[in-house]
Amino acid sequence: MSELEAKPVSTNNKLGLAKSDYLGGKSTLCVGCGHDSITNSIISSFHASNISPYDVAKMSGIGCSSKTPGYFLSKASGFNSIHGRMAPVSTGAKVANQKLITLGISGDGDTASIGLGGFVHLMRRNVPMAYLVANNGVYGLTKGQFSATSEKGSRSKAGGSNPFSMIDLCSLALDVGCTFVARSFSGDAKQLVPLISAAVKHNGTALIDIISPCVTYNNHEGSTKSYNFYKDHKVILQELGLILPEQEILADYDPGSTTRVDMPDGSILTLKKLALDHDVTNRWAAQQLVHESNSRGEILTGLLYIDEKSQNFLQTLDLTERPLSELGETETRPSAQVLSDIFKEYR
Amino acid sequence: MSELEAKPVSTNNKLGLAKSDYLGGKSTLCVGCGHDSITNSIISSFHASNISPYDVAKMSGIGCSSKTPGYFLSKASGFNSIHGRMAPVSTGAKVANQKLITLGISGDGDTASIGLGGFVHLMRRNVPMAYLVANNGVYGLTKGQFSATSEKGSRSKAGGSNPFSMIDLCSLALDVGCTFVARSFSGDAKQLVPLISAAVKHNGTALIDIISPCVTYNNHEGSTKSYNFYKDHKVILQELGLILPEQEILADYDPGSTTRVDMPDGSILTLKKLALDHDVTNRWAAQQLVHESNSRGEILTGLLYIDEKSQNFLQTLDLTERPLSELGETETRPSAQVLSDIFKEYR
Amino acid sequence: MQKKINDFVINVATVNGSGSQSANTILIKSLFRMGIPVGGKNIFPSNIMGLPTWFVIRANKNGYTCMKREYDMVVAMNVATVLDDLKSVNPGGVFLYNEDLKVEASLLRKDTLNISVPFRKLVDQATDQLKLKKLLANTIYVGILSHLLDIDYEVLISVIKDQFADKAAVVASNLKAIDVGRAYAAENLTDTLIGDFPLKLEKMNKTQGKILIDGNTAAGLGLVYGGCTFASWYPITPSTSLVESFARYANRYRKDKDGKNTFAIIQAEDELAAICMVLGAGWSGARAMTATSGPGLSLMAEASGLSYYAEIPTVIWDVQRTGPSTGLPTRTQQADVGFAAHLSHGDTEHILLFPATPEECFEFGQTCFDLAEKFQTLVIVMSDIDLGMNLWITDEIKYPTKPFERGKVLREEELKQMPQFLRYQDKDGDGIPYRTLPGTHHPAAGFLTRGSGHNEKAQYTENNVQYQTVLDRIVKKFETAKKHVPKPIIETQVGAKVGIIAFGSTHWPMLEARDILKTQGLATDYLRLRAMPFSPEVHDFIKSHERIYVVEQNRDSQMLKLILMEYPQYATRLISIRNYDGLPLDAVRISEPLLKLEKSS
Amino acid sequence: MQKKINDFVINVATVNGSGSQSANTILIKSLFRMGIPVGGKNIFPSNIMGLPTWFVIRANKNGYTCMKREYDMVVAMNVATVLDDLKSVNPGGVFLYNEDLKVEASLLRKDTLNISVPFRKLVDQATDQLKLKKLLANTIYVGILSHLLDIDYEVLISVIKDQFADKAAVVASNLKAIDVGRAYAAENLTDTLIGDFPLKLEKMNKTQGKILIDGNTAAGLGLVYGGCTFASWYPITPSTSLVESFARYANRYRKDKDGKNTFAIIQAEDELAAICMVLGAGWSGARAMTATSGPGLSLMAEASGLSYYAEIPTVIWDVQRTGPSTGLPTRTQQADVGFAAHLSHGDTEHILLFPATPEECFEFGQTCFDLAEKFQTLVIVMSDIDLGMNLWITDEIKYPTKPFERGKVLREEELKQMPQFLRYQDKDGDGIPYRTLPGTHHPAAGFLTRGSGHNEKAQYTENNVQYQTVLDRIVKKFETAKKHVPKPIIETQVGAKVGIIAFGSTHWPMLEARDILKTQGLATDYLRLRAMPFSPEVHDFIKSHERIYVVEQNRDSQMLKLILMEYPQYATRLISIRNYDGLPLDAVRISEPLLKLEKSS
Ligand SMILES: Cc1ncc(C[n+]2csc(CCOP(=O)(O)OP(=O)(O)O)c2C)c(N)n1
Ligand SMILES: Cc1ncc(C[n+]2csc(CCOP(=O)(O)OP(=O)(O)O)c2C)c(N)n1
Ligand code: SF4
Ligand code: SF4
Ligand SMILES: [Mg+2]
Ligand SMILES: [Mg+2]
Repeated sequence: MSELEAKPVSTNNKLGLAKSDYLGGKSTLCVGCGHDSITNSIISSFHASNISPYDVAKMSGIGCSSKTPGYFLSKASGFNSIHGRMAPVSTGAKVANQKLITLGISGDGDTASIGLGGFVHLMRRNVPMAYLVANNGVYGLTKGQFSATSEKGSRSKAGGSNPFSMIDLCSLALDVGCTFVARSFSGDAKQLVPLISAAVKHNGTALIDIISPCVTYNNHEGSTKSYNFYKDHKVILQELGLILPEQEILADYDPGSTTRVDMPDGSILTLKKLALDHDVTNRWAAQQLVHESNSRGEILTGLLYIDEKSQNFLQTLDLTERPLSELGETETRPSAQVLSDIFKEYR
Repeated sequence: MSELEAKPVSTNNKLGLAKSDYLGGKSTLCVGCGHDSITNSIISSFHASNISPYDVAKMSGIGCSSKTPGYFLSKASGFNSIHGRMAPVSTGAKVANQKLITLGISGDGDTASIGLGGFVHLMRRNVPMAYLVANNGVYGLTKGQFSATSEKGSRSKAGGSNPFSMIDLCSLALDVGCTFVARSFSGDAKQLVPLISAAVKHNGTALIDIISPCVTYNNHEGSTKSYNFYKDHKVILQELGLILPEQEILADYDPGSTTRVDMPDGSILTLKKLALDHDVTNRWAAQQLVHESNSRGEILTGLLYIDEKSQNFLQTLDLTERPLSELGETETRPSAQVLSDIFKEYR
Repeated sequence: MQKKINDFVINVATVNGSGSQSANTILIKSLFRMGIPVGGKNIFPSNIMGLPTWFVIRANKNGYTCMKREYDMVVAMNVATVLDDLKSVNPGGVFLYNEDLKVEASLLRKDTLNISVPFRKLVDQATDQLKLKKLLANTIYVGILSHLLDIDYEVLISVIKDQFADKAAVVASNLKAIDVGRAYAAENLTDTLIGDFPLKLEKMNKTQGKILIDGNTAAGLGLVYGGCTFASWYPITPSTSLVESFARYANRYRKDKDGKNTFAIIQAEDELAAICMVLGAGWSGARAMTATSGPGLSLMAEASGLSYYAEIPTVIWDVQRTGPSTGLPTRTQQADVGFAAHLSHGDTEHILLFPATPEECFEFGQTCFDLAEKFQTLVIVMSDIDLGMNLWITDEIKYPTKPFERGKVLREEELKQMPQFLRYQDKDGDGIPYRTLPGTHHPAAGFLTRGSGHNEKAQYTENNVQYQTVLDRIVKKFETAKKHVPKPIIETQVGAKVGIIAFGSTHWPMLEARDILKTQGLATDYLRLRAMPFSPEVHDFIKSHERIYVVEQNRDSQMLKLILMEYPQYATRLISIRNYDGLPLDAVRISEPLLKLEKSS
Repeated sequence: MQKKINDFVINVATVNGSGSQSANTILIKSLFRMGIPVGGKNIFPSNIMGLPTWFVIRANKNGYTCMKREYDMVVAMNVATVLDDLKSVNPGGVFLYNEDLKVEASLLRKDTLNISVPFRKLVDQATDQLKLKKLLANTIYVGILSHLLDIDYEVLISVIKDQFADKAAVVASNLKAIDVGRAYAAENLTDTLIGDFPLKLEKMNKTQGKILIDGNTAAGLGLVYGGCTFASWYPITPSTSLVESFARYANRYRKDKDGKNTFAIIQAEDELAAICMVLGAGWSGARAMTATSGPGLSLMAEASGLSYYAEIPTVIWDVQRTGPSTGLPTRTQQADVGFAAHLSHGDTEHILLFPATPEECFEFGQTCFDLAEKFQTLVIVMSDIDLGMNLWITDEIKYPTKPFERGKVLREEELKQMPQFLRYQDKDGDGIPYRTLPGTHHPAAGFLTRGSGHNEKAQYTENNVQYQTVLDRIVKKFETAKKHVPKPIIETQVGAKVGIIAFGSTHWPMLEARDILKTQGLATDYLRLRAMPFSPEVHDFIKSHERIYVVEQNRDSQMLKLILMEYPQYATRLISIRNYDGLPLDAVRISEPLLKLEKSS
C-alpha cells in the first residue's frame, strides 16, 4: 500500500474518480508480501477500466490472500467467506445479481486443496467472474505448510522436500474447460493490470494464477515460488495491452507481431509476441505449452488461452434481465388461476 | 451375476481357489447395468491373479457403482463408505495396513463431483491402490441427473442437453500426476481383466475410467455413455496381456508390435499395438492423445500411461514393515528415560 | 359376515422398477375421486430395480389416512417377500397373490382369505408386446381390485385417461388390462367361489375441495409462489422430488414476458457448494434456498454457522430420512431436529419450521424466506419422507396474498437520509440490524461481510468487547423472532389434564390417536409445534398441563430435549414417546404407550 | 510503599511478527527457574505480522497462575494499542513504554508509575546489525525488567543459553542486549529517579518436579506414548501445534531399528479427507486421530455419524477457538461442546473427553484410543486455546504403564474357536460388539462395513426391526461407557451446600475462585467433568447439592444443557455462569457472579 500512497494520485478516470477512490483499508500482511502487489494491480486495473466500485463484488475465501479484499476498493461490497468456498459463494452472488462485477481472490491452499471441487466446477459452468489465485506454494496464514501447487522437490523453510505432484492450476483449468487462463507474477504490474482488466471483462470464468511470493514462509533458497526463483526462471509470453472501446487504436499496434482479441464490451486485448509463438485460442496447445515450459523449469507468464465465444453460466440459466435479487411478488407470484389449474392434476 | 453362475467354475488357481470363491452376494442392480460386468471382470482378475480374498480391501463410496463391493469377493473385507469419500477412506485403510490389496470402485458422481478433491489428492500422493470408476455419465442411484463426466451436448433421458464442460477423468489424472491411467469399457472383459490385474499390481495409484452404461437412465439415443454409442465410437488402443511371474513368456509375444511393462511383482504387462502408436510412458503424449481422440468423438480405451518407477505414498511415509495396525506398546511406547530427557526442555 | 366399508388398509407388495407405482397411483386416485378419504404410503427401497417395495393404501371414511400397519388385504407380487407379506395380513383379511410365485399351499394361513391369481396368463391376454407385460401385470391387479372392492368403473377410467393424458396407446393398453382383470375377477373371484370378500368401497363426498398431493410437490409449488428465485442443491433422496417440483412449475410459470427465467436452479457439485451458493445469493439479495437430507445437512454445518454469524438470509429444506449416516435413505424419521437447531460449531442457533401438511409445505415456501430475510439468518424447514413423499389429502391450497417480507434492506435513497450506517448495530432495539446489498450506489453501502470477528461497523476485530457486543445482539434478535415465527396450533378437549406436543408428520397419527384416547376415556390437549425458537404459547401450554407427552420420530427424544433446554423449570413434566424404526408413524404407536404411561403415572 | 513480591501480573504489548515471543519465553522461564509459580497467556492475532499481540505473565507465590486481567505492569511497545494498554494498568501499577511511540505526556496517568525507555537508542548500543535491531529491542525489555524485578541473573543467563542452544552468536547478541537493558535500568530507573518500583521477585522452591508446558505440546507427546500410529489433519489454528508436537517427537522417538517410521502423519487436503482417512485407518485397526478446531469440526460432521453407526474407532482432538464461523481463530472458548456431543445428523452420540491440564492432555493421548477401540466409536477430546497454547505449570508427567486397550478384535485363532461371528451382535450383554480387521485370514472374517442400514450380521437391510435392533444396542454400549470413561474429580469443602461443575481450562481459575469464595465465607464443592457420557458420580454430586453452578466458556450454557438432558429431574438446581469474550477465563469472572447469584438465591 505504501507504494500507492506515495504516488500522487492526480488523474481521474472517465467516472471522474481518482485512483485513491479505489483504495482499501491498510494492509495487515507482512511487509513485502506478494499479495500486496496484487492489491495494487487490482486498484490500477479497476481505476483504468472506469469501473464504479459500487458495482463490484469482492469475493474471497480464507487465508492471507483472502484478506486482500479488505485492502482495495473499500467502497465496494465484499464477502470474505470461508475456507475453500469462494467459488460457490461467488456463483450464488453473481447469479442472484448478474450486474455485479465479480472479482474473486483466493489462495493456493484455498483453491487447490479444500476448494478444489468448487474451483473446477465453477470453471465447468463458466460463471462470469475473474478468479485470481495468489499462489505462493504455501499456506501462509497457518504458517507455511506446503500447498498442492508446490512443485515436487521444492524445499520448505525448515528444509523438507515436497514429495507430491504439483497441481498446475493453469493446466488443470485448461483441462476442465476454463475459457480464460493466464499466469502472471504479483510483481509484474505491467502484465497483471491488463490481465485483470481483461479477466473482468471476459465472458465467463477467467483464471489468473498469480505467483505471489510469501516472504515469511516461502521466499528462501530451494523454493520455486520465491522472488529470486521467479527472476531467474521467468519467461514472458506476450506483452499485453488493453484498448478500451473509447480509446483510439494505438499507433504501435503491429498486426504482424501482435494478436488482438475482441472483448465482449468492445475493448481490444492486444498480445504482442515475446518469448514464443502461441495461439491463445488453442486450448490443448496452451496446455502442452505449460507442460513443456514447466519441464524446462520455467515460470511462463502471460495469457495462455481465451475463448470469447463460449456460453457463460448466466446464458445457460437463461435469466431474466433484472437481477433475481430485485424480483418481488409482481415478477414471481403466478396468478390464482394458475394455482387452481395446477391443482387439477392432484384430484 | 447370472452369467457367472451359469458358467461351470472348474479351474482352480494357484491358491487352489475356484472362481466361485471370488463371488459375492447377488447383485441388486438393474438387469443389464454395466456395473455388473465390471463386477465379473474383478472376479476374473482376482481369480486369475491368485490373490487371496482375505488380503483384499474392497472400498467404495455411495452410488449404484459403490454397491458393487457387495457383489464380488464376499470373503474379503470391504468398506462401502460415504458419498465422495472413497479416496481418503482408502488412503487411511491402506496406510494403516500396507499389506491390504486395495481395490476401490466409485462412480462418476462419487468421483468427479463431491469426491473430486479427494480423488485428485489421492493421485498426487500416489497411494497404492486400484481406483476403478464405473462411469455412466449420470447419477444412477438418485435417478439420472447428469454427472460431471457427461459430454457437453449429450442428452438426458428427459431430452435436456448438458451445457457444461465434461471432466475427462483420464486427462485430469494425467494432469495431476497419476502414475497409471487407463480407460476401458465395462463390457470388454478381454481388456478390463488384464487392466484390473495390472492396476492392482501397480506401484501407486492406478486409475481405470470404465465406461459403464446405465441402462435405466443413460442408455438412450443422444447419450454418449450408452452401449450403442460405445459400439459405434470405440477405438481400442492395444491388446493387453498379463504374464504372471510363474508363467512362461508366451510364444506370440512379438517385440516389434508389442511393448512390455515390468510390474513390481515380476509380472509382465504386454501391450500389443492396435489402433495407434502410443508411448505409454509419455504422460503428456497420453494427455494429447485423449484430447485428440475426444475431439474426434471417439471412445479410446486401453492403457494410456504407466510409470512403475515413481515413489508411492508408503515409500514417502517411510513406514516400518509391519502394518501400523499391528503395533502395540512394545513398538510404539518410548522409554521412561526418553520422557524425562524430553522434559528437560520444559524447565 | 359384515363387510368393512370404506375403512380398510391394502398393502401392495411388488418389486421396485416393475412399474407398480403408476398402478398404485391409479388405485389411490380412484378412491379419492370416489370421495373417500384415502392416504398412500410408498415404502420403497434405496435402489433402482429389483428390491422389495410396498404401497400401503388406507381408505377411511372418518378421515384417518395416516399409516396403519394392520393390513386388511395384501396383494403379493414379490417372491422375495411373499412369506413375510403373508404374515402381515390381519386375521380375517385377504391375501391375494400371484400364482406364479408358487407359494406352497401348506404355507398359506387358515385365518385369511387366500386368492391366487394366474398373472402370467392374464398378462398374455392383455398384451402381446413383451416389454409391456411386466408393467401391465400391475394394471391387472388394479382391475381385479376394482372389481373386488367395487371401485367405480367410470372413475377408474377417468383416472387412467388423465394419468396417461397424451398417450392414447398407453391408455388403451391399460384399459385393456383393467378389463382383463375385471373379467377374471368377475368370473373366478365371486363370493361363492372364494368365500365372502370382506372389503368394500362406496362413494362418499368427503374429498370435495381437497387435493391428493405429497409434501415435496406442495413445497416446490410453494417456493414458486413464495418468490424463490434461486435454488441450488445436490441430488439426494428424499429432497430431490422437492426441487424437481419447483423446477417443473418454475419452468412453466416463472418466465418473464420474453420467456426468460425469473429463477435459477443449479445442480451443485456437492452440498457444501449448494449451501455456499445459497449464501452468496442470499447475500446478493435473492430469496435463495437449498434442499437436502441428513448427510447433506451434515455437510452444510460449516456454512450454516457463517449464515448465522454474518447474518445472511439462507434457507434449507431438510427432508429427513432415517439416520444416522447413510442410514435408510428411503425410510422416514425426525432425527435431525436436535442437530439442525444448533447446526455448526460455536454458539449458534437457527430458526426451524415444522410443516405437518402439504398445505403447510406450500405456505412455508413463502414463510421460510420471509423469516430468513426479516431475521437475516438461516431458516431450516424440517420435513420428512412421510410428509414429503407420501400422498396426503389436504384442503385445496388458498391463493397466497401475503406480501413478501424482505427485511431491513437499505437502498441508496434511504442511505442518503441517514447520518451513518452500521451494519451490525441494534438500531431498532429488536436485535435485527440493517443491511445493504452489493451493488448499492452509495459511499456508505459497501462493507466486507465475514465470518471472522467483527464489530458493529462490520470491521474486523479481535477485541473482546466488540466481539461480544455483536454476539449478544444476535441473542436479542432470536428473542424477537419468538414473536414472529408461526405460532403452534393448539387443540383442546374438555377436561384435559394431559398435554401432548408433536410436530411434522406426527400430526396425522396424532389426530387419530387422540380420538382413540378419548374413546378410552382420556381427554388430551394437543399443541402442534410449527417453529423454533418457541413462541410464548408453548410455554403457556406446558405450564398449564400436569403431564406433557412429547411424541416424535427419533430415538433420542430430540425435541423433548430442545423443549427442556428452553423450559428447564418444567423438566419433570415432559414424557417421551418415540417411534424410529423408519416406517411412517401410526396411531397405536402413540395411543398405546401413552395409555400405559398414564396408567403408571 | 510495600512491594508486591512474587504476586503480580505483567502484560507485554507488542506487534506480532516482531520476535517478542522468544523474549517473553525467556522472561517466563526465568521466573519458573527461580522457583516461582508462573503462567503465561499469549494473546496473539490471527495474522502473521503487524497486528497487536500481548503476552501476560502472572507470577503468583500461591500457585494461581491462570489469567488475571488486572495488570500490575504493562510494557508498551506497540503504537497501535499504547493508549488502550495504558488504560489496562492497575492503579498504582507500572506503565513502561517505548519512548519512540511518542506518547503525549498529557495522556499519561497520574495513578501509575510511568517509565519511558528510549529503545531505539538502546538497540543501537546493543547491535549494529540492522536485521537484529527489531528482535533485540525485545531482549532489551527483558534486561530492563530483569533489573527492575530482580530476576536472578544466573538464571536468566542459563535460560538464554538453553533457548538458543546451538547458536553461539545468537546467545552472545542476546546477552549483550540483556546487559544494555540492565545497565540502562541500573542507571536511570532507580527508585530515586523514578519513584518506588512496586514489584519484586524472590526465589522460591515451588516449581521443583514441575514443568512449564502448553497443552498441545503435552498432547502431542501423549499421542507418541499412547500408541498413536496414524494422524491425518488439515492445518488450522490452534490445532496445528498439537500435530507439530506429535510430529516432532514421533520423528525423534518413533523409529524402528531400521530407522523406519512406526507412525504416519498426513497433511490432508481438507478436514473431510482428514477424518475419512482416520476412519479408514481405524477400520484397518490403527490407533488413528485427527486434530482440528471449530470450522474443521463442522466439516467432520458427516463422517462422525459414519464412525458412530458403522462403529469404527476414531479420534478427533478439537482445540476449541472462539466461534461461531471463522470467529476469532486465536481466542479461546468452549463453545463446541454441545455440537460435538451429537455431531452428525440422525441419532448420534459421541464420547467426549475434557482435559484440564497439560498432564491430562498427555494422559488422554492414550485414553482417547483406549476408549475409541474399546467402544468402537468416535472419541472427541475437547481442548481449547487457553489450555492448548498457553504455558502451564504442571507436575512432571509420570511414565505411563497402563497397557493399551485394543477392544474386542477377533483374530484368525479366535474365529476358529467360534461357531459364528456376527459383527453387530451384543454377544456379551454390554452392547459392545466384536469386530474383525481387514486382512484376517478366515472365512468368517470378511464383511462389508457400511453407513447404510445393516443388521446384526452386517448385511444391508431396510427391515425396520433389524435396523432398530442395531440402533438400540448402541444405546446400551454408551450405557456401558458411562462406567469406563474417566471419572470426574471431586473436591469438597467442609459444610458446602453449593456445588460447582466445570471442565477443561476453566479448572485453573476455578481453583482460585473457590479460594476467593471461601475467604468470602462461601464453602463450595467442586466437580470437574472429564468425560461424556457422564459417569454415575456426576449424578450423585448433583443430587447431593442444593444449587449447582455450571461454569463454562460459551454463550449458550452448552454444558449446562447437556447435563440437563441427562438429569432433567435436577433441572432447577442448575445455574449458569459463563464467559465467552475470547480471553482466557479468570477467577473473578467466576467468583463475582457466583456470589451475586448466591446472595439473590
Ligand atoms: C475449514 C477450515 N480449515 C482450515 C482453516 C485454517 N486456514 C486458514 S487459512 C488456511 C490456508 C491458507 O492458505 P492459502 O489459501 O494458500 O492462503 P495464503 O495464506 O497462503 O495466502 C488454512 C488452512 C480454516 N480457516 N478453515
Ligand atoms: C452426502 C450425500 N449427498 C448425496 C447423496 C445421494 N446420492 C447417493 S448416490 C449419488 C450419486 C451417485 O452417482 P454415481 O457416483 O455416478 O454412481 P452411479 O449410481 O451412477 O453408479 C448421490 C448424489 C448421498 N448419499 N450423500
Ligand atoms: S505469511 Fe506470507 S502470505 Fe501471509 S502475509 Fe506474510 S508474506 Fe504474505
Ligand atoms: S440405475 Fe443405472 S447405474 Fe443404477 S443399477 Fe440401474 S442401470 Fe445401473
Ligand atoms: Mg498460499
Ligand atoms: Mg454414475
